[in-house]
Amino acid sequence: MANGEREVGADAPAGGFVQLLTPDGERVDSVTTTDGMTYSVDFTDEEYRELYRDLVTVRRLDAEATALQRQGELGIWASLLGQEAAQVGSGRALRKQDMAFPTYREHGVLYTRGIDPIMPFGLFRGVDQGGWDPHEFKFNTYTIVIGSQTLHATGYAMGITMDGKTGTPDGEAVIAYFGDGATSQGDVNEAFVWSGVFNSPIVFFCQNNQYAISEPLERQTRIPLYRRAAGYGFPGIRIDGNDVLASYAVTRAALDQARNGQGPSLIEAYTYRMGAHTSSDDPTRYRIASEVESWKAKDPIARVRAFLTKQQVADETFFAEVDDTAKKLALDLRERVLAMPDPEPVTMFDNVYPHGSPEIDAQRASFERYHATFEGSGH
Amino acid sequence: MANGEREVGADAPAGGFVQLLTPDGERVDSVTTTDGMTYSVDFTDEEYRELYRDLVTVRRLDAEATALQRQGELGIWASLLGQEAAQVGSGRALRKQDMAFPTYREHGVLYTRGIDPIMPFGLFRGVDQGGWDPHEFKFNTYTIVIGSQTLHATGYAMGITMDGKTGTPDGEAVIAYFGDGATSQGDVNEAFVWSGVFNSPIVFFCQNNQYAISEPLERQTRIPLYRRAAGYGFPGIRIDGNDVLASYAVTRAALDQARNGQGPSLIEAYTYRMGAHTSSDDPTRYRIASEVESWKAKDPIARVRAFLTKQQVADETFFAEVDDTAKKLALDLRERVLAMPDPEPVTMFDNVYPHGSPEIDAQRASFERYHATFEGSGH
Amino acid sequence: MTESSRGGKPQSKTMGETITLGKALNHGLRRALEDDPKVIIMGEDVGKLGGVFRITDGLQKDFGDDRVIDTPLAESGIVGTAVGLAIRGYRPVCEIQFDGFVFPAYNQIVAQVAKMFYRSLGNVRLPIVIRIPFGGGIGAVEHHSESPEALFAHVPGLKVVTCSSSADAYMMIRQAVASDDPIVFFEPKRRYWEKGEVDLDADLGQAFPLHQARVAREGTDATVLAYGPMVRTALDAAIAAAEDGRNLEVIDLRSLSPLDMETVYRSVRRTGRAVVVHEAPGNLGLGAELAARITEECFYSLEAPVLRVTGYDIPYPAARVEEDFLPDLDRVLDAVDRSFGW
Amino acid sequence: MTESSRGGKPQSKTMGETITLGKALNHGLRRALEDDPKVIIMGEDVGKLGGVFRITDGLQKDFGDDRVIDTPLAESGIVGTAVGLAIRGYRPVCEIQFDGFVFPAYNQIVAQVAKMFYRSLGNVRLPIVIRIPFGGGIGAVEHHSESPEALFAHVPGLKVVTCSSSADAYMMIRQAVASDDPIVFFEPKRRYWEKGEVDLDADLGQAFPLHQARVAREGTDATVLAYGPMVRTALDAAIAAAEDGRNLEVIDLRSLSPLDMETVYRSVRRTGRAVVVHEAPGNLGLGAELAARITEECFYSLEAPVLRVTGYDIPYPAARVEEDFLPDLDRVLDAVDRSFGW
Ligand SMILES: Cc1ncc(C[n+]2csc(CCOP(=O)(O)OP(=O)(O)O)c2C)c(N)n1
Ligand SMILES: Cc1ncc(C[n+]2csc(CCOP(=O)(O)OP(=O)(O)O)c2C)c(N)n1
Ligand SMILES: [Mg+2]
Ligand SMILES: [Mg+2]
Repeated sequence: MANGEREVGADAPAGGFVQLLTPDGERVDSVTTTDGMTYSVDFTDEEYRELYRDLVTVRRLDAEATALQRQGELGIWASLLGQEAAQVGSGRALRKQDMAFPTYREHGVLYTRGIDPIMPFGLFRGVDQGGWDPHEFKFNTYTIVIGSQTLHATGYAMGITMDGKTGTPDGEAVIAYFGDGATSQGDVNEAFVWSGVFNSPIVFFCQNNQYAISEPLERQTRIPLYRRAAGYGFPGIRIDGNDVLASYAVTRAALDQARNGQGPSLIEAYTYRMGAHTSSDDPTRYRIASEVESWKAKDPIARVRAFLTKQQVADETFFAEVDDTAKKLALDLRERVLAMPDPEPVTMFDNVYPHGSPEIDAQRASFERYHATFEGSGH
Repeated sequence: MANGEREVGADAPAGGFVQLLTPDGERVDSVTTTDGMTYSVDFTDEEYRELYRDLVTVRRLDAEATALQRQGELGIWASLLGQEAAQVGSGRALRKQDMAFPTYREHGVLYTRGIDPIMPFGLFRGVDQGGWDPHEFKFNTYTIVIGSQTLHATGYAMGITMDGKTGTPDGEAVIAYFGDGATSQGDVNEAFVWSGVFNSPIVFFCQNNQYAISEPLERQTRIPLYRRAAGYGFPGIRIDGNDVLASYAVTRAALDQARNGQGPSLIEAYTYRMGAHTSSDDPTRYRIASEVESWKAKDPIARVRAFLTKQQVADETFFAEVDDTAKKLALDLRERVLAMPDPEPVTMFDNVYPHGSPEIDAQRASFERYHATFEGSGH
Repeated sequence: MTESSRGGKPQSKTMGETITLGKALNHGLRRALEDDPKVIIMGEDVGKLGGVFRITDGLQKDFGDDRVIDTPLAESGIVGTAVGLAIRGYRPVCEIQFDGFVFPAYNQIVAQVAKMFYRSLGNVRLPIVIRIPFGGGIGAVEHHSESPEALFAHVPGLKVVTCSSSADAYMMIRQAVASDDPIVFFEPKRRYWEKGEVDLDADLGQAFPLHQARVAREGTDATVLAYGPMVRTALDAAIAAAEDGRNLEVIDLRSLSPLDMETVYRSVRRTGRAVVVHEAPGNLGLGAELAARITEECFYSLEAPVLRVTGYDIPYPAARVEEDFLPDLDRVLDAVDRSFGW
Repeated sequence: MTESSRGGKPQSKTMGETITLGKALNHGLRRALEDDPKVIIMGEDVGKLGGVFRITDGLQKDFGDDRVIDTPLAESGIVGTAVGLAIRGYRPVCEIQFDGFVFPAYNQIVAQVAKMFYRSLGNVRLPIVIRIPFGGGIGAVEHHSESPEALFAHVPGLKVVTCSSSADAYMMIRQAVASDDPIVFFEPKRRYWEKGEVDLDADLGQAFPLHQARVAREGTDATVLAYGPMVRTALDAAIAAAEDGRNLEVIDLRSLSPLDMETVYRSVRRTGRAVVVHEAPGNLGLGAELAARITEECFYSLEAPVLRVTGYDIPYPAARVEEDFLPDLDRVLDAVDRSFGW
């Protein structure tokens, strides 16, 4: 899918993107692409307000995490700052029956799946590797090895087809999250091959935040990423990743196409990582302050607030209440994170194999015997 | 690069291909693609005759190999039958300074590089893993693990750029061979990423022979393979892979673009594997005889012969001489293959490390001691 | 079999049919497909072709191409999508065409298949079987004769098994498919054509435990430990040794991870001597681990160090010299001699 | 340093500077880039960022982005293109960002890097170094603390080394880059910040051989074998043991493939006891191979079996319990005690 003129929004990169809400908070009624897809949203006032609440909440929780990390309470944190619209928009576009496969940065999507936001903190605090039940919430574990989850998502989508759960409006679909850097991994490209060949009900959602740690986009591709899809025979489209409405509308449409049996598609959410790659990173080494500044003007939350204000959908009281509620959530989160107990060391022997193993049992036993010798000795 | 109407030759698949010589032996003067590239050849009569000789020779040698395998003289053979035009055309398009990275089937390209055709027989007979010096002939070892060599080729091409050997008409370029099945491997797609990002002087030459062992093309892609390139931002083009002129002209042009600094391109040579995948394979299990029949009508050699005859560039005497010379070469090859000595077992310890290893030395010594104990005992 | 039993309708099958190891796998996979609609087979050429070794012969025809899936040519994709299918509730059996072609999938196997259960605190099970024909002796070119089992057995979270007879092939593949553990299943490719008796009606519930070693031949003088293709070699060596008056016990390990060391210790404590045989290079091969554990556990029972008869620490060599690379009867006997001469 | 030497122009540097292990690697790479224009560095974030551990800090600035190359995010691509660059005549040094991320490159490493020299009958050399920061103890999340060295040491055609001090880091990385063998170079990441003396002017020709083990501390009562991050642990244990009157010899293996067994045997024949320490899971780890070889070679010298102190056979656990997973001084001493109690 070539992105045509109609898709060029304010501040669009060369080639354009789908934008339904400008950085100034102006609504674009609908966007029709050169290949005839029309995107728009039809939210009630209440729904607009809830989207705003989501955005503020996930940012606030993220800020709390960053603070906790600075205070030594987390080993590391991968902030979503700047990517709230891409995540909340696409996450809210998922229907209950849809399955998501995240990277390590999708705290915003996790939130929209109804998972207790404390869940990822086990991983980042170092007490476990991730605690929620992927089946219950239809949101798989975080995946750290770049690109791997796109193949898992594709396999899951193949399973949907095999289960006969496509071809109807209430069919199921899958969304696979990954970054701009991930597009270079063999696995991601194999996922494109597979889903094309099997016409699987999957949406590839690439958050192009312009960097893979220190490496700018030019190290991964010389043309816009959304165009990768054409080489595999399915549609690719670029959206303003800082526009929660575009993210919602285009993801919803792509998921619905998938569930209807029309196969895979690729969405490139053009956005920006406002913070460091993770708390271990020092972005001043590889990018200039003015670049960050220019993206501040495209903030994903400010534009929704401006829109709500202009449209008189919400007022200062509402905004204050949202901030306040988010803050309370964050403080509650903080307390609960601080209260997270360190795991009993012996639990490291749990969950190695579904059916267990005599070797692990023996090692667990010897571990316990060994530690018993220290009992009372101050160890 | 979208292939336009002008490229549609006789028997072209949907989407067309570049054809300069029809199956009936009619010359197409030149072909201009929708993006403005014009392809033609300007051969002397002598050059046409030599191309014909190449085609006949590599087919004859291949037939000898198949016979040798049937007689138990080779462990296995991967026949190029049907793919002579793709290989000879592209091989002859290489300039002396260009480097080639083959799979296990490029005996025709090997021949055009001036390598003694006996060379691959070491591998297939099981006496070594390939004997020529890749540096001397600018033709790397055969690669069996599907797709791996495309990254090697890309790295080599990066090295050409780093050496400053591009940007001039006498610069260097690389050609990487692979099959339709290989396009699904992560490595091949990573090679596309890399060469796009580094604008490397490389031509990806995909022989789409319609099958990866038993699997038809539809298991690897739902759109024509040449279109894969567009997703990475470089040109892709499909040629009639049974047309040695198209193969030559398009490869030559792509290599020259590469050496001039214009970066990578992908050529899909649309052809057919007339024989089994290898001598171990039984194609009757997965494809019907009529399909093979229909491809016989597109034979890459018959059309050249028809052309030479019609144009009175060659006569029966010439054809007979070519057959005769090829036959002699084949018989000479046969004799030399039969005379290939089995390696001394102890040589298996050679060439493990450039600097050797005390462990290997110790194992070699103990191997020799052990075998000495059998001396004279009939072992 | 008596005349009457041959004529009448067999009430209880005695030992069943004599079939090749490859055919036994084929039957086992067929049973697995029949027993559980969630079982699927995926890999390169597993459909119409039935796999290059015909292990899946006829299965796509009978179960459809939704259950026996010809995949694109990419091993990472095969295993990576199997992970997703398993999360979806399927039980994928992946075929890797040859040992040397498993490495593109290695990342998915060690970082995902092996770890998802742990990572998810037990929430996500991946009942995946990865079938790999392994080992040499078939006169093949590079990458077609390797023995990479140690590279999987070293990885926590994977279980690794291999079979050496038709009977085990039939039952073990069924057990592996029925297990919720991720299992790498190594098939001794050069024994695919060897025949043995199989009870095709055998009940999974009664089967010999998947992760237990089996005494393949009882003996008293030394213990030979082998698995997969080398079990036959070890048994042949035992027959030859018997002629010299040496009574070798042969243990077929069957499970390479976890190792059933109790069976091994019991034997070595009795014999006082152990020789491990495998095709893989010796350095860091299974023989190293077995030697280390046996020595630690049976230190005072050992009359000689555990000896290893293995492939050399070189790339798998050209076919014409592979017989010199592979452990054979003579090398096993030589090691037994050395053990006795210690 | 005397007042005068500090003031004057140093004629012959004594022991040189005291720098961290990470900085020593940085200096070593710098020297390698200076010494040979064919040396290049490639990997993720090695350029402006200087790598996530800053090992390549400043090198792109000084040598240009043709020699210090930020690559696309794909490890198979990094190693695969390095193969091609090596064929072209370059000497690539690949950085893998963390141990757990080497697996996408595993296929290129074991099937290509390890085998091209053999396959080509010695015609194609691949002087490639693959640098991998490895091991735990830094409080990281999954995949950032693994010790996969056995998975490379088992593969013929690769050489595998690791360093444990600033001095070795500086010389060994230079030696590795200068070698025509393909080398996997494991860097003990949790020791990156430990300081030691380095003679920056040391001559490569005079260096301690790359594949030789070093007696890190002489002793008489038992031999502790360690490498990489565990050498410090072993030395600490030796100090503690000395207080109890036990004199431990500590050997820093340095080369994991090939192993310098002569140095090991010499020590164990003297002490009669050996303990191997590594972070990797015990099953099929280096300890297994060392135990097997030592037992075979020093059978009658051993007072007790070779004991292993290793990571458990589980996926690397969550950071908050990693100290319980990793071998520490107490576990080493416990093993020494057990050896004496045998
Ligand atoms: C296979 C692999 N290689 C390297 C890494 C280290 N690493 C973690 S995140 C990252 C960059 C990812 O960039 P991108 O895909 O753009 O995602 P982003 O972090 O920007 O969201 C790298 C190289 C990894 N996790 N996995
Ligand atoms: C990584 C890997 N997987 C599997 C194989 C086994 N194999 C050898 S050739 C082949 C099919 C290759 O098909 P294609 O790329 O179309 O090339 P062709 O043989 O048709 O020329 C397969 C699956 C292999 N060599 N390498
Ligand atoms: Mg990014
Ligand atoms: Mg093919």
